Amino acid sequence: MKLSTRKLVAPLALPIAMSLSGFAFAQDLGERVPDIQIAYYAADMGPMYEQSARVLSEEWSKLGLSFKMQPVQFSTFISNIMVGGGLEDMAVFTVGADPDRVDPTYWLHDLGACGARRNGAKWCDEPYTEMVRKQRELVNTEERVALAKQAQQHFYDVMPWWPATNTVYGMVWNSDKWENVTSPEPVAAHEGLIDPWLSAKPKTDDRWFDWAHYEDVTTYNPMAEEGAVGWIRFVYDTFAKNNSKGETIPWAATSWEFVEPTTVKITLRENMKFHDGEAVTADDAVFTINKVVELQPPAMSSRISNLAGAEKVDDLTFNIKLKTPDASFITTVLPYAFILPEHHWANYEGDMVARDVVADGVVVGSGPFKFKTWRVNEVHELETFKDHFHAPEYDGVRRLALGQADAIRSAMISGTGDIATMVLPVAAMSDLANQYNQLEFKEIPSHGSMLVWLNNSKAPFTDPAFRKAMRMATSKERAAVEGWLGFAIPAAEGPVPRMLGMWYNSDLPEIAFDIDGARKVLEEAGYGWDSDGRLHYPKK
Amino acid sequence: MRAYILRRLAQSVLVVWAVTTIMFFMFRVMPADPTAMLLERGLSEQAREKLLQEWGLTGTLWDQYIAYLANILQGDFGNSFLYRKPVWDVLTPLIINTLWIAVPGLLLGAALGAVLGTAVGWARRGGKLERMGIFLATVIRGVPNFVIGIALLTIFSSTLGWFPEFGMGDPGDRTGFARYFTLEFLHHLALPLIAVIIYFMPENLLLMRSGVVENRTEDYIELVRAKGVPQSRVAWHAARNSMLPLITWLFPALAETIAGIVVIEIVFSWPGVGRELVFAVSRQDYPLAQAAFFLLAVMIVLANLAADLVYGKLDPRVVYK
Amino acid sequence: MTQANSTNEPVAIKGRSWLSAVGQSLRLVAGDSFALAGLTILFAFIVIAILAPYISPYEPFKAMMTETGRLNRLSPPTSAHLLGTTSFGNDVLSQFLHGFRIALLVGLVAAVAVGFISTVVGVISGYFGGYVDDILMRITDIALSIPTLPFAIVAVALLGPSVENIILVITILFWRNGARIIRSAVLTERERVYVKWARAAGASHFQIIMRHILPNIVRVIFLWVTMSVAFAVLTEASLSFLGLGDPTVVSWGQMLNTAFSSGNLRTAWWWVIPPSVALVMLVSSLYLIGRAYEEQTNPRLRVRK
Amino acid sequence: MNFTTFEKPGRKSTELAKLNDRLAAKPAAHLQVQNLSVGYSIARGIFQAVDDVSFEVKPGTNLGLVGESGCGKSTVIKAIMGLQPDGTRISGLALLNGENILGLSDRELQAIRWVKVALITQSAMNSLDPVYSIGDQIVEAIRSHENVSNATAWARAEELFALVGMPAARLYEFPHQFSGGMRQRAVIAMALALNAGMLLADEPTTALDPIMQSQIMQRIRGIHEHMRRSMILVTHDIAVVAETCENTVVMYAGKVAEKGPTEDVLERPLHPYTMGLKNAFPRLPVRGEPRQPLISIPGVVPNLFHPPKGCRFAGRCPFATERCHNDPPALVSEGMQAAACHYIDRASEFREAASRPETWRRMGSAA
Repeated sequence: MKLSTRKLVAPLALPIAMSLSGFAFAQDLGERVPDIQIAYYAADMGPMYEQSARVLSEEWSKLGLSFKMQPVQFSTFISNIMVGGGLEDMAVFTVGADPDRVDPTYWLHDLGACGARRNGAKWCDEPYTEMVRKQRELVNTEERVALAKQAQQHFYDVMPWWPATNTVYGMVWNSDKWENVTSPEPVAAHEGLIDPWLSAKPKTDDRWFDWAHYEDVTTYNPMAEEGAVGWIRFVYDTFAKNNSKGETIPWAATSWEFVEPTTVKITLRENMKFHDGEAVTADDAVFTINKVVELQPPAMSSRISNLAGAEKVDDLTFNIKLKTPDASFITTVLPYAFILPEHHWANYEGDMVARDVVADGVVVGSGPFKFKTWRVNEVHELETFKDHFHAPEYDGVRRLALGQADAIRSAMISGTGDIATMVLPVAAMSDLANQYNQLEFKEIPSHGSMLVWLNNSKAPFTDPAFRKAMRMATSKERAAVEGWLGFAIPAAEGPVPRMLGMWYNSDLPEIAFDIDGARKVLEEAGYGWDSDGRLHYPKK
Repeated sequence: MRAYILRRLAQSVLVVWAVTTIMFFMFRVMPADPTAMLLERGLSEQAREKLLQEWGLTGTLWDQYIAYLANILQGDFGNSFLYRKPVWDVLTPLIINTLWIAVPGLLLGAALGAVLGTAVGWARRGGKLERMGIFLATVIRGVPNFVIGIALLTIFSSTLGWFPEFGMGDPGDRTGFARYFTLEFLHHLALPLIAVIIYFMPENLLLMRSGVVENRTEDYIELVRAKGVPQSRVAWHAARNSMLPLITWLFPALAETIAGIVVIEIVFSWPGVGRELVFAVSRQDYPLAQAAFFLLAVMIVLANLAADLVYGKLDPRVVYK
Repeated sequence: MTQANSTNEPVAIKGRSWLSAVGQSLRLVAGDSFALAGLTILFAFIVIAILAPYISPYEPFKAMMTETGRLNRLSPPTSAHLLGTTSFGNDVLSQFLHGFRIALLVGLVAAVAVGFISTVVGVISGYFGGYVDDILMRITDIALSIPTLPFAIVAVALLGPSVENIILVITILFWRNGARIIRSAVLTERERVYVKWARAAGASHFQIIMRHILPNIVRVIFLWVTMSVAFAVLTEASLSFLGLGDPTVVSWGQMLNTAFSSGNLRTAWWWVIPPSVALVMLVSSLYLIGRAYEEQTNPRLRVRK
Repeated sequence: MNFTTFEKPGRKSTELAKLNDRLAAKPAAHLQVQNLSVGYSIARGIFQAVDDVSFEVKPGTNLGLVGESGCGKSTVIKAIMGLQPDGTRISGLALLNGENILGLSDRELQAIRWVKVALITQSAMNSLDPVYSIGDQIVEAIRSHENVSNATAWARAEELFALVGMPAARLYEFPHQFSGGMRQRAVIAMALALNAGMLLADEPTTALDPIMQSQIMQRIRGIHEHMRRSMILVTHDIAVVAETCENTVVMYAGKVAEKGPTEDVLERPLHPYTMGLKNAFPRLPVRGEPRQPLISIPGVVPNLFHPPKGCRFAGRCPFATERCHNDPPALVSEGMQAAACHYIDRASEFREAASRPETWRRMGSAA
């Protein structure tokens, strides 16, 4: 009983091969192109990856290729394939719509530069790497945009890998009870954002905003926190926030400017208070930044690596020193870095990164919410901090750790939950809103992308013609519709998502889905097909 | 007696050590990387090294193992990678939550199974009650526990709306031990508890029934009948004797079922230790998963020990050697 | 049974034929109406499993499109899709039918493996006794202290979710109970007079095991294998339901997991009921067979005649 | 040792005295079994274990019920106690003091069992519940029928133990701590608990060694003489019957072969089976006469699925004729005695022949 679905050899391949190009005799050709492994996120990340990989490979197999499906658990995928260099042949996977990825550096540099940690496609192109390093240092936006676009063009010409779709997130909420639930597009509705969290307004006396979610928050110590924007950014203010237009707007800081390429002068908002009533001053900000630089908490390493320290200017102003010029600092670090109350931390003698702030009773920030209760794996409650400059118009927010989609759905129907943003598949959210009057659904198109990676250091992927053919045979449309149930958008060309607005190079010509064209490309490059319709390398 | 208990205890310690060792190496050879989540967010190589060191994941496997054992002997199971605090601090409330559905569920399941099993075992051989009893028990035994959970939720929550659909309580600020004694808690407890009972009962019923059937033809039952005591009393004698083999099965089964309750916890969104174990495994939180696993294994070992001792209490014929 | 007991002579000399032992087992089971129902269901399931690729109307993972070119999601049963479609637009009937294969594949292969290992360990331990027995039984003790489902979860997460690994994990988990049971059966057989005669007559250990011990414990092995099929099916279903199933194939547990994780569990009844009912039918029918068999072979449980 | 009564004088002991008085006032029972048939119905047909058996136990007398194993003796006892398994077909009457007790439900039997009819079971080895102390089991019997305190019932149990010659302290022990003989005595003590008018002793000594057997039988005889209860003693040991019972019923293959006063039946058996049985048991040699050889009856009891159509003993009877094989003999009375044999008139001739071993041996080789 061999499992037939494991190998996807499209039965269509043969007749197409026969009719289009006839088939060459084996002696005219090289070796058969071996089976290709497709790694993708296993079902623990949801069935979209499986479905997408299946749909995409179904089309690719029309080029005479055979595929082996290789589901990989998320963590294994990340450690082995994304940063571990363990990509065998191909991978179909997604990268999330984190708020700081509105900056092009992640897309251009982190995923593509020589030696970048997340360059799992093993592509190394020196001139390109030079360009993407440089763009990051250009504090002048115009210059930076121009260089970023140039890099995109270069990338497009080489085509080492490509995005297939952009993810559409969604949120569903109880519109009987809540209004002004705004979309955080193009960022997924991560907690800690203004939209929809802080803008939501209650329509009834139930003034607690219940978020029906999957898992627990694991810590209230921001130095130990893993997420980019996590829940605890509700408690601890950041200097800036990214809004739904992709702009970085003032938050705890009212203004910032590069006084030098490596020095940013930051002015704090006036009259801010911590939850215990103490005033927020530049001392607290400077203390926090210097502490972070000193301790180098591993969880924060990606964003603080370029920080050199901070120094106070006056009560509300201070300078942040960078190690190297970094234009992405504004979008990636300011909405991330937080302010700790110096008076609760300065005298702490233990390991600050490991401090159990809940047990110590020092979950004290200056954010729009105050910590109230945490029942492990069950519920978190944050109370509105009325003195905050952007306090929401309701009394508090709850995060229900329900652990499974079905319960999230039930919570939304029964009214226990007011909003659901993730975990529940977007299609299911949309279905829910169609079925229940009190529920409203909003799509959140994002820059999160499903990428098709090729092992650029291994044949046949070393051959530009082969890559081109694979690109042409990539059915973005099918992946979006069948893999993502329509809740994805076929991605544009180049590494940078279209949603990044000005950073996106819209001049790159769209490559249409074209199997016949792809076969022609292969044929012209000397490839051929045997009598079984299998693709063979050109004869050497 | 004392020598026997000591010997059994020594054996138990050996078994626990072996299981701990197996688990340790299993988690260490996992291909997954506990830093993966951070890596995706751009954890630097030095920071990763630092983290691994902090988590006791550097050095040779053997060194790690020795350190791990030494810590366990001091009752230190390490800090949860994710929660950043001692695993027991994380697990303790979850264990209590699990016990809330497990203990009453299993006890009621066992009691109900014993009573119904006696009834079916005492029914006329080949009669309707016996046949229906056996058939239903066998079929219910074949229902996977998540199907039980889904069915209960669909019928009693979604359709009839009698019980809440998830969780252990309404969202709110009730914390501490007092919350366990609220009507709201009991309301939430009902369905998962029923699920555990339904899950655990049939096997008890069938075992009890076999025991009663075996015992009812024994000579002593005839004498009890001849004494003219009420039928229920006669059945009690058969049941009382059938309980002996049931006990040896029951205790390990209790422990095993507690371990199996993870599925029920997930279906009902019950914040228990089993659900946390699944989360911990999927998030590579080794210390947490290892401690949860250790706990379950110890429970099974202790249950076996308890079964031995209780058997001795119930059966006057047993002499400990 | 009575015949076998009353003619001790030939048994002592020839031992029992395997075939007759197995045949007798089957006859015993067929005598019970519940077990007969169980066997019928099992047989029907096997037939469906074999025919699944031929009778399922679509490829199990093929996305169904509507005439307007949209994905045909969550359609209730129609004439084109007798059991409706999933939230991914897959045909439920086709997935359901393919599920028979996986359930039986996992169940049967794992059970045979479990039966083999349990028998080897149980026979060696019970027959030879002494240190071998001690060591094997301590190993069994240790194995018995491993919590089943948590171990399966960890092990599958470790090895990766594939049908082969799931079978392997199930085998690792269930040999232990079987070894215990078979060992005690062997202990009883070992003390029989004809075994002692055979030994006195110079038969080798291997001969004694093959001719005298094994045929007489076939019923115990048979029972354990039957139950193991049920355990294996249940374990696979639980793992798949937890999202640890092999994503490249369709199993019932996985169908339920997809329904569960997409939040359609309580609405898409056409998607949820078939795999649930099939699981219950398969496992229950195995239990019915096992129970009847136990009842027929345990003289104390038989209806007194 | 009798500390229960010693510790708690006063109310408890008066309760005990009252109980004892109440029980002592019970008369011995009169049992008439008429046309009792017991059949087990199973897939292959009906297994007629007991077929048309009648006998009578007069108050205060002791009836011996003898025969080989499988002759239906125990079935008769079980039928009287209502202990037959499910699906048993019973017909006939068992009149206890004139009231029929056959076919009563368990509930109805509650008023009869142990109150009026008590049982001394066959295998004392297994007939005590292993998980209760002996005392508890006796107390259970008493308190199920008499509304007395636990202490009183226990005190009564101590008295009963004294009666069977066991120290009261052993009431606290469990069956597995007793030897076979002690268990049997405990069972006897239990049977006496309510001083039932009718005692049914079902092979009370079978499982014991000969010395213990005679001790137990002596104990039973003593108790019988002392308490004058009516009693049926089931045994395959004809010597026991001779020593113990006023009347004897010999059963063969589910039917009464012969019955009558023990002396008559054993001295002048009318049925060849009785003669054969007599031969099969050792007797003390009578001075002056040649030592009697032990002669066993060749063959086995016929399969009761297919009982022979004539006399059931015909197949093993050295005197059987064509008629014996074809016509079932009726029970024919001769004085106090009765036997189911066509040739009662030739009984003395048979007795003569039956005492010679070759008579049976010839039979054995013929079979």
